[in-house]
Amino acid sequence: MSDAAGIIERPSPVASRGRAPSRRRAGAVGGHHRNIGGVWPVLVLFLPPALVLFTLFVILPMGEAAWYSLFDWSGYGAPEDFVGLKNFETLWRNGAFRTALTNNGLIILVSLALQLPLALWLATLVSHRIPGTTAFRLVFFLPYVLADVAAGLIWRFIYDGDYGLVASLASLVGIATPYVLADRDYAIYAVLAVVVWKYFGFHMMLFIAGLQSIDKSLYEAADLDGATPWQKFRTITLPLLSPTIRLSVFFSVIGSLQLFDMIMPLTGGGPSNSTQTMVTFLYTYGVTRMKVGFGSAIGVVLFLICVTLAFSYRRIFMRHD
Amino acid sequence: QTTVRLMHVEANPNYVAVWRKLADDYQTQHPGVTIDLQFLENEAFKAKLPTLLQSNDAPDLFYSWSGGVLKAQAEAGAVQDLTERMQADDGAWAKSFSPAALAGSTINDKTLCVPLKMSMTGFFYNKALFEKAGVDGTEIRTWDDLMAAVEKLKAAGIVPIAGGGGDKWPLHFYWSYLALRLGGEPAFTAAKAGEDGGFTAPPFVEAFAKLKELGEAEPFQPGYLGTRWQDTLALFGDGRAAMLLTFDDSANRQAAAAADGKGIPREGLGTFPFPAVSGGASQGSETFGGVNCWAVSRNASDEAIAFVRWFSGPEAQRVMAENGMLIPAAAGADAGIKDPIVKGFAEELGRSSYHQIFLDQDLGPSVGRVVNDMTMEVVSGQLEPDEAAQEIQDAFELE
Amino acid sequence: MLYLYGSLFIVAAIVLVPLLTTALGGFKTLGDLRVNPFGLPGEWQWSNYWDILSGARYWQMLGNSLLIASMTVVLTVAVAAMAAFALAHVRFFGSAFLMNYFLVGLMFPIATAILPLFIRIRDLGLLDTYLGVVLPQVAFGLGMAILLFRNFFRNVPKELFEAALVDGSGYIRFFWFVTLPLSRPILATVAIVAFVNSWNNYIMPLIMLNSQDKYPWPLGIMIYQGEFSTDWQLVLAFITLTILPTVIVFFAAQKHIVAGLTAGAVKG
Amino acid sequence: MASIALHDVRKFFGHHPVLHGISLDIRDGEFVILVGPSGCGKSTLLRMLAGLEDVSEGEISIGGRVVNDMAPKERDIAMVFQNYALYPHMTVAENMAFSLRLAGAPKAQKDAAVARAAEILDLAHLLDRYPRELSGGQRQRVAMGRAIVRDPAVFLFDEPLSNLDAKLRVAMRTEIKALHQRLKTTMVYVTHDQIEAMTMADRIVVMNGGRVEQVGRPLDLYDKPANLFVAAFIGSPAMNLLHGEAVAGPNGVAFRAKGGGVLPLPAGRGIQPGTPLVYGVRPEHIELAASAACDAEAQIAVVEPTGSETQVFMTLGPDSLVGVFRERVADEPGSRLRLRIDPARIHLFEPASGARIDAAAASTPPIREAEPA
Amino acid sequence: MASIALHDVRKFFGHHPVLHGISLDIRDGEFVILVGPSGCGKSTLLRMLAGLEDVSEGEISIGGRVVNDMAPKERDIAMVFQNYALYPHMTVAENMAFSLRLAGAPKAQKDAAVARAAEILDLAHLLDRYPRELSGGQRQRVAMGRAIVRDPAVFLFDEPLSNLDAKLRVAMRTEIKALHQRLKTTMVYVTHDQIEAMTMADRIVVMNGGRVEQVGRPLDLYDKPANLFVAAFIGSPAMNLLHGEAVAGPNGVAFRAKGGGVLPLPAGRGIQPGTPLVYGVRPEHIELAASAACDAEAQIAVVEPTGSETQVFMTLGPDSLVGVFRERVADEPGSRLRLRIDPARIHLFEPASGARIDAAAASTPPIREAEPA
Ligand SMILES: Nc1ncnc2c1ncn2[C@@H]1O[C@H](COP(=O)(O)OP(=O)(O)OP(=O)(O)O)[C@@H](O)[C@H]1O
Ligand SMILES: Nc1ncnc2c1ncn2[C@@H]1O[C@H](COP(=O)(O)OP(=O)(O)OP(=O)(O)O)[C@@H](O)[C@H]1O
Ligand SMILES: [Mg+2]
Ligand SMILES: [Mg+2]
Repeated sequence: MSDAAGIIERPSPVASRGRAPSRRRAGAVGGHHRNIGGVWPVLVLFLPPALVLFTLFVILPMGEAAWYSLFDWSGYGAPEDFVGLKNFETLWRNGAFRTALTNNGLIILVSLALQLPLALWLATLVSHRIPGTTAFRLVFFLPYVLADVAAGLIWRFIYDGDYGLVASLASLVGIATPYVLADRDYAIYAVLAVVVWKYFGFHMMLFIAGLQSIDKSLYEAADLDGATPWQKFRTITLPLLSPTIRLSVFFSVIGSLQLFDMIMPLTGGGPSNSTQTMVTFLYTYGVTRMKVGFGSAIGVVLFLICVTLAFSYRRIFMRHD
Repeated sequence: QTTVRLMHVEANPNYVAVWRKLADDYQTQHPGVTIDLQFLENEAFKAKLPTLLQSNDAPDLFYSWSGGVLKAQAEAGAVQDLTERMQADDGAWAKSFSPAALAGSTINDKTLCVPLKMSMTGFFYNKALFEKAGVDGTEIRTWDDLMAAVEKLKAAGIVPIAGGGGDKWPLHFYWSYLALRLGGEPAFTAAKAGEDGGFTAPPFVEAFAKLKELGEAEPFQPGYLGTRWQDTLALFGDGRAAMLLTFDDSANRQAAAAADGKGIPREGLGTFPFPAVSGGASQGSETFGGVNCWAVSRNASDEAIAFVRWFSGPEAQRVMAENGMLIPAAAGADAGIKDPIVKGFAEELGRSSYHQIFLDQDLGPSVGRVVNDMTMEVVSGQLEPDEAAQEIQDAFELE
Repeated sequence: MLYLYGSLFIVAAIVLVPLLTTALGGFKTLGDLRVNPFGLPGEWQWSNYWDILSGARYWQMLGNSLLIASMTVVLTVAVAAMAAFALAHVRFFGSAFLMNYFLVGLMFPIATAILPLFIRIRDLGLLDTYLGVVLPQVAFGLGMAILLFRNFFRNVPKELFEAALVDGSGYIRFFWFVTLPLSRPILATVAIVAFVNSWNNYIMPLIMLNSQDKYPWPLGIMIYQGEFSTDWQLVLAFITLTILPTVIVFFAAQKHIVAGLTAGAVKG
Repeated sequence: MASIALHDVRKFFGHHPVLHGISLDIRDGEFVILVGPSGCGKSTLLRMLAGLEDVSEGEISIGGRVVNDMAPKERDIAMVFQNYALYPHMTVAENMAFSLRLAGAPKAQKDAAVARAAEILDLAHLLDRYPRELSGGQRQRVAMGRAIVRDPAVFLFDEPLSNLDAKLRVAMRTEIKALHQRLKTTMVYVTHDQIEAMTMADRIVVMNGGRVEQVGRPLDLYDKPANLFVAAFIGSPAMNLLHGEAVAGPNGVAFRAKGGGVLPLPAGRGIQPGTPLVYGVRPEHIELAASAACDAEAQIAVVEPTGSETQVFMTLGPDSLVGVFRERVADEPGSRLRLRIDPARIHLFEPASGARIDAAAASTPPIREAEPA
Repeated sequence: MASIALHDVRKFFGHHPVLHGISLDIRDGEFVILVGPSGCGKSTLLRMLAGLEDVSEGEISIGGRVVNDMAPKERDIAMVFQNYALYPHMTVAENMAFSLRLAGAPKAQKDAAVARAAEILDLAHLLDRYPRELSGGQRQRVAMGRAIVRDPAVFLFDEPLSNLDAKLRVAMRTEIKALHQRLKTTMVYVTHDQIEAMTMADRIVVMNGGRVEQVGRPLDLYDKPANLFVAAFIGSPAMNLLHGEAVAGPNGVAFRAKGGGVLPLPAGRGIQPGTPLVYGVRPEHIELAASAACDAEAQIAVVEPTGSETQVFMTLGPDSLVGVFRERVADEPGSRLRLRIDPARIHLFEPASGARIDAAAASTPPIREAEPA
C-alpha cells in the first residue's frame, strides 16, 4: 500500500536538505535524533503486542474478507462458488451504490468544511482554563458519547413532520411542514446535520489535546507583537496545531467514508436509498442479505477508495511546500 | 442431564412467560432435560445467527422465518432436514400441522423446520373515521372500492391509510397482495420456477401499475416514506389515519403504540381482507402472511427434537393461542384463539387456497429487499412498473 | 468574554436539546413520547427508571460493560502507546511500512470482517469470554490510537529525551518516566475515546458473547425491542442511565487534558 | 515614548509573595537597568509591565495611563523574553518580521527592517533557518532582533545578551545604546552583567527578594551603596565586608575587625571609638604596599589570574579578603602580602540596619532618588 | 574518571559543515574550557561528546574506548544543557534525583545528594516547585544540580552560569572548582565569561567557526595568543589591534600605524623596518602617562566607567583604541589623553596569516599543545 503515513506528517526530507520539514514542531523528538543504543529491547518489547493483536484481529480477517469478495457466498459453510470479479461488476452497476458514493463525498465535504472548523473553534474557546470549561467540554462531547440508537431516535423526533422540532419551527415561520427524512432530496442533508452534531465533539477533543502542547509563551510574544486574537489564531495556533489538524482531517475523511452507526437508526439508508453510504449499503446489501461475498466486495472497494484518497491527500499537501 | 437451547426473537415478556411455563412443564415431565430459552432482538438475531451456526455454540433450536435463509442454512448443513422424521410413521408428525404451515416450512420438498405459527395480513380500519367520511368498511371488496374509499376519506380531510415507508417492508404487502390477486398461485409458482418471464410476467407488472395508481392517489400521511412501522401503528392507533394493512394481531399493537396507550377500542376496529382486483385470475381466497418455525441445528440432540415436537404440537400451541400469541400452525389448535379479530383472520387462513409467505422470507433476504425497495420506488413515483419488475427479476436471477 | 460565553451557550443549547430529550423521554409513556417528544412528560413515569434501577440485570450489564471497557481502555492505551513510542522515537528499517500497516486498519469497514473475526475468536477458544470482545475492540482501536500517540509523542521536546539519556535512561525508561507523564492529555483523550467506543459497542459483544450474564448494556436494550415494535421510552431511560458512567469517566480523564505540561522545560 | 510609574506594586503567585510593593518612576526615554539576585522578581516585574502577568496589588501606569487591565498589545511594548519564546514554525526572518507583518507593513519596509536588525545582530546568514537550527546565542540574538525591528513606546529586555560571547556582547551593548540614542525610547533592561549595568544604564534599580534596595546612577550605586546588600551586590568580585568596631588608634580612629585585623578609617566622619561597624573595601581598592608602610598584612589563600588582573583571596586573621590587582601576583598561597588601603575609598555600614554611614550623617539615603541623570 | 580524545572530528548538519576537524586530547581529571563566538560549534561538540549528535566523521574516544556509536547512557556523563532541559513534570528535587533514581540508588542516598546540591545552589527552599514556577536563574541552577548530584566519568557544562548574578556566579565558580578538586573528574565546560574561563580552566580551547584556534593554559592564551583571532577574542575589552609596519625610529625599531601614530616596539625581536605588522596592545596595558614622556596622544571618544575601572574609547588618528584604567577618567570626550605603552607587553602578528610573531622566531606555535598544566 502507498505511503499513507506520509499523510500525517511529511516524510522527513533527505537529510541533505539540511532542515526538517517546515511544518513540524520545533524541537520535537520525532525521528530526528539518532538511535541510541538499546533499540532492540524497545522494538522487541513495544511493537509485538500491537503487531500481533492487529494482525490477528484486523489484518487477517480483512484478508479473508477480501478473499470472500471473489465468491458468491451466504456465510454458511465454506465459500465454494467462485465468481471472480462478478461481485464487483454487480456493485458497479448498482444505482444505490453510486448514490452512496456521492453521499460519502458529501459527508466528507461537510466534515471538512463545517465540522472541523466548528470543532476547532469550540476547542479554542474551551481549551483555556476559564470557569465552566469543563462543563462545556463535557456538553460538547456528550453527543459523541451518546449511543447511536439514541441519537438516531432523537433526531427522528426532531425531524418529525408532525410533532418534531423542525415542524414547530416551520409552523412558527409559517411554511409548510417539511417531512425531512421522508424527502429523497433533503434527507441526506438532514443526515449531514446529525453527523456534524454527533461527531464534532470527537474532533474537538483531539484539538483540545493538541492545543495543550502549544507553548503559552508564544501567545505572550504574539500579544506583545500586537497580534489580534484572530491573528494569533492564524499565525500561531493554526500552524502549530497543523499536525493535529492533518490527523483530524485524515480521521474525518476516513471516518466519513466509513460512516454507518449513525445512519442506520436514523434513516436506514432511505428513503429510496437516498441516504445510503457505502457502509450502510454494505450492511443492508451484504450483511443483512447474507451475501458475504458481495459485502466483502464493497469492503474492498471502500478500502481502495480510502487508500487512494489517503495517497492523494498527501500529494496535495506536499504541493503546498 | 441434557440442556436444550432455544433461541428466539420474542420480546413480549408475557409471551415469553407462557413459553417458559410450557417449558417448565415439559421439564417436570422429562427429568434430565433442561430447556433454555434465549432471547435475541430481531436485528441482533439476524446478525448473530450466521456466526453462531459456525460455532459449537449454535442453539439446538432457533426461530426461523423459513424461506431463502433457511434454505441457505440447510445447504450449508447448518440445520437438519426434518423430512424423514416428519414423514415417519406415515407422516404422523407432518400431519399434525395445517397444510399451509407445513408448506411454508418446506422448501424444494424438504421440510427444514418445525412450524410454530402463522400470521396473516389484512386491512384494519377505524370505524369512527369511516363513519365520519361515510364509508362502510364491510363493503370494501374490490380494489376500486378501496380507491373510492380513499377518495371519500380524503375529501373528509382524513388520512386514508397509514403508510410505513421507513421500514420499507410494510409497503411490500400491497404489491404482493396485488400480484396475488392478479395472478393467483400460478403466477407465483411460475415466477419462482423462473418460468413465463418470472417476475416480469404481466400480473407482477400490473400489480406495480396498480400500486403506482395508489401512490398517485396519495392515500398515505405526509412524510410516510420516512415513517417507521411503530409510528405507523401509532398513527392508526391515534386515529389519525383510517386504515392500515397489517398483521392479524395488530389490535394489541396499535393500542400499545398509541399516544394514550389504549388506541382504538376493539369495538371501534373493523377488518376486511385485501380486496379483489377486477380482471384478476384469483378468487380472492389467497392469503399473504408469514410462517414462523423452529429450525433444528446440525448438532441438536434427540431431546431437542422431542421437545420441539411437543412444543409445536397441538397441546402447547393451544395454550399459546389462548394467550393470544399466535395463529397456531398445529392443526386443530385454532380453537384456543380467543380474540375475535385474530380468530377472524385465522378462519380466513383456514379457508385459504394458497398462503404466500412474505417475499423477503420466501425469496430470501436479497430479493426480498429489492422487492421492498421497488415497492417504495413505484409507490412514490420514482420508477415505472416494468422497470421495477425487471429489477426484481434481475435480483431473483442473481440468487 | 461576552462573545466567548455567548457562543458557548448557544452551541451548548443546540447540543443539549436532544440530550435532554433523551433523559426526559425516559419519563414518558410511549405515546406521550411520540406526540410530545420535547416537552415535559405529561405524566412522570418514574417507574421507567425505577424498574430499570431496581432490576439486577441493569447492574450486571453495567458491571460487564465497565469490565469490558476498562480492559479495552487499559489494553488500547498500553499497547498503542508502546507501539507509537517505538514508531515515533526509534529509527528502524520498515518503520514507515509498519505505520502504514496500522493505518490500513482504519480503512476497512469492520462490518466486512465480522465473520472471519468470529471464526478467529472461535478458533482461539475465546468465544463467550470477555477477552473475545476486548481483543478485537483493542485491535480495531489501535490504528487511531497509535496515530494520535505518535503525533503527540513527537511533540515532546527532544531536549528532554537528551537529558534523560544523559541521566542514564534508555528508551524504555524514558518512555515510562518522561513520555507518558508528559502525554497525559493524549492518554486521556485516547482513553476516553476507547472507553466510549467500547461502551457503546454493540456488534462485537453481540457476536462474541453467548451467555446473558456476560452481556454489556447495548445488548440489554434488546429486551425493549421486539420484531415489530420498540419500547422507546424504556430504551431512552436505559440509555440515560448508561450515559452516567461515561460522564464520570470523562470528568476523571479530562482533568488530565491540561496545558503547559512542558512549560519551563527548555529555554529558547 | 512613555514614562512608566509603578505604585506599590505587589505580586503573588498563589500564596507565594514575589513582589512586596515596588514603587518606581521611570522617565520617558530613560534607560533603566534592573539588577538583583536570581529569583528576586526582575522578570516578573518586566512581565507585569508588559501585561503578561496580573498585577496582584498596586498600580502600573505607562505614559500616564493606568494599564493594570490593559491588554499587552495595547501597551505598545517590545520585549525580549528571558526564554526567547521564538516562533518555532517561522524562520529567523519571519520571526523578526512578525510584528511588522501583523501591523500590515509593506514588504519593503519589513525586509529593510529585518536586514538592518540582522546586520546588527550578525544574523544575516541565518535568516532562512528555523529556531531549532540555531545555537543558543543565535536564538538569543533572534529574540533581540524581534524586539529591535519595532519602534514601540517601551522596550523591555530580559537578560538579552546572557548567552553571547564577550566580544559580541560589547558590540551589542554599543548597538543598544545607539538604538536608545536614536529612538529615545524608554528602556527597561534586566542583566546580570555588571559591566552592562554600569555602562548602559541611566539609572540602576537594585532589587532583592521582591523589594527595591536602591535606585541610582551607576557610579552613585558603586560609590555610595545605600546599604550592605547593594554594597555586596554591585561590583565583582564583591566588596570585602568586615565586621568589627571603631577603636582609637595612633592616627585617630581606626577599625578593628572581629578577627583582630586593624584597618584605617577615614578621618572626619565623626565616628566614636566603640561604635560597631561593618567595614567595606572594594577588592580593587586594596593595593599592594610598595614600601614597608602597609595597612595590613594578609595571608594568600588562592591566586586567580584573570589575564588583565589577578584576583587574590586572602585571609586577614579569621576574615577573608579579596584583592584585585593589575599586577601579576606570583606569590604562592600561604605567603604574606602587605596591603595598603586608601581610607577615602572605604565604606562603612551600621551592622544592625545595614545602612550606609555617610560622612555627613549616619543615615540611610532615601531609596527613591528624585533626580536621575 | 576518563580521558577524552577527539581525532579529526567533523560534523555536518545536512550540508552545513559545523565542525571542520577537531582534534583534541583531554587528560583524565582535566578541567577544559571551550570558548568561542556564538555559533562556533561549542554546544555541538559537547553534544557529540555526550553522544547526542552523530559524529559525521572522525573519532571520539572516552577513557580509551572509541565511543562514536556508544549510547549516551553508557558513556557515564553528566551534562548541563545550555537550554536546561528540565523535566517539566518533576519537582526540583525529583529533577535532581532523577539520575540516581534511574540508577536505583536508595532513598537516603538520593535525599542526601539532593540536599547537598540544593544547598550549594541555594535551591533548598524551592525543592518542591516545578520548573515552570522558577525564575530563569533558578532553572539554570536546577539544571546544574541535576549534573552535580552525580559522580560521572565526565562532566559537560554548557554555559551553566550564564543566567546567574555576579555574586552567585562567583560562589558557583568556587563550588565547581571544589567539586572538581574533590572528584577529580574530567570536566569540559563552555562559557562566555572570560573570568570563568581564566580562573577555572586547566586549559582553554579557543574555537572559531568550527575550528580550534588555540589550546593552552589560560595565562598562556592571554599572554601569548597564537593568532589574531585569539588575541582579539580573549580579554574584554578586546586587545587593541593596529595595522601598520615597522619603521626605524630614534630608539630602534618602532611601529607606525596606517593611521600615522607611532608606537614603541620591544627591542631584540629582530624585526626589520618595513615589515608589515599588526600591533596588539591590551586595553589594560595602556597607561596614562604621568609625566610628559608619553608614547602616544589619543583623543577621547567615549568614557565608560564600570565602577572598578574606567573604559576609555579613544581615537589615535583614524584608528580607535580602548584603554581600561583604574583611575576615574573625568576628562570630556574630545580632550586628549597622553598614553604610555610598555613595549614588553605588546603583541605582534603577521598581517597576512594572522600568526603571532614571537621573540625567537616569527613562526606560529603549534596549535595542539603537548603539555597541559
Ligand atoms: N539542527 C541544525 N541544523 C543546522 N544548523 C545547526 C543546527 N544546530 C546547530 N546548527 C548550527 O551549528 C552551528 C554551531 O552551533 P552550536 O550550538 O554548537 O554553537 P555554539 O558554539 O554552542 O553557540 P552558542 O554560544 O551561541 O551557544 C551554529 O552556527 C548553528 O547555527
Ligand atoms: N509560576 C510561579 N509560581 C510560583 N512561583 C513563581 C512562579 N514564577 C516565578 N516564581 C518565583 O518568583 C520569583 C521571582 O521570579 P522571577 O522570574 O521574576 O525572577 P528573576 O528576578 O527574573 O530571576 P532570574 O534572574 O533568575 O531570572 C522566583 O523566586 C520564582 O521562583
Ligand atoms: Mg528572570
Ligand atoms: Mg551553545
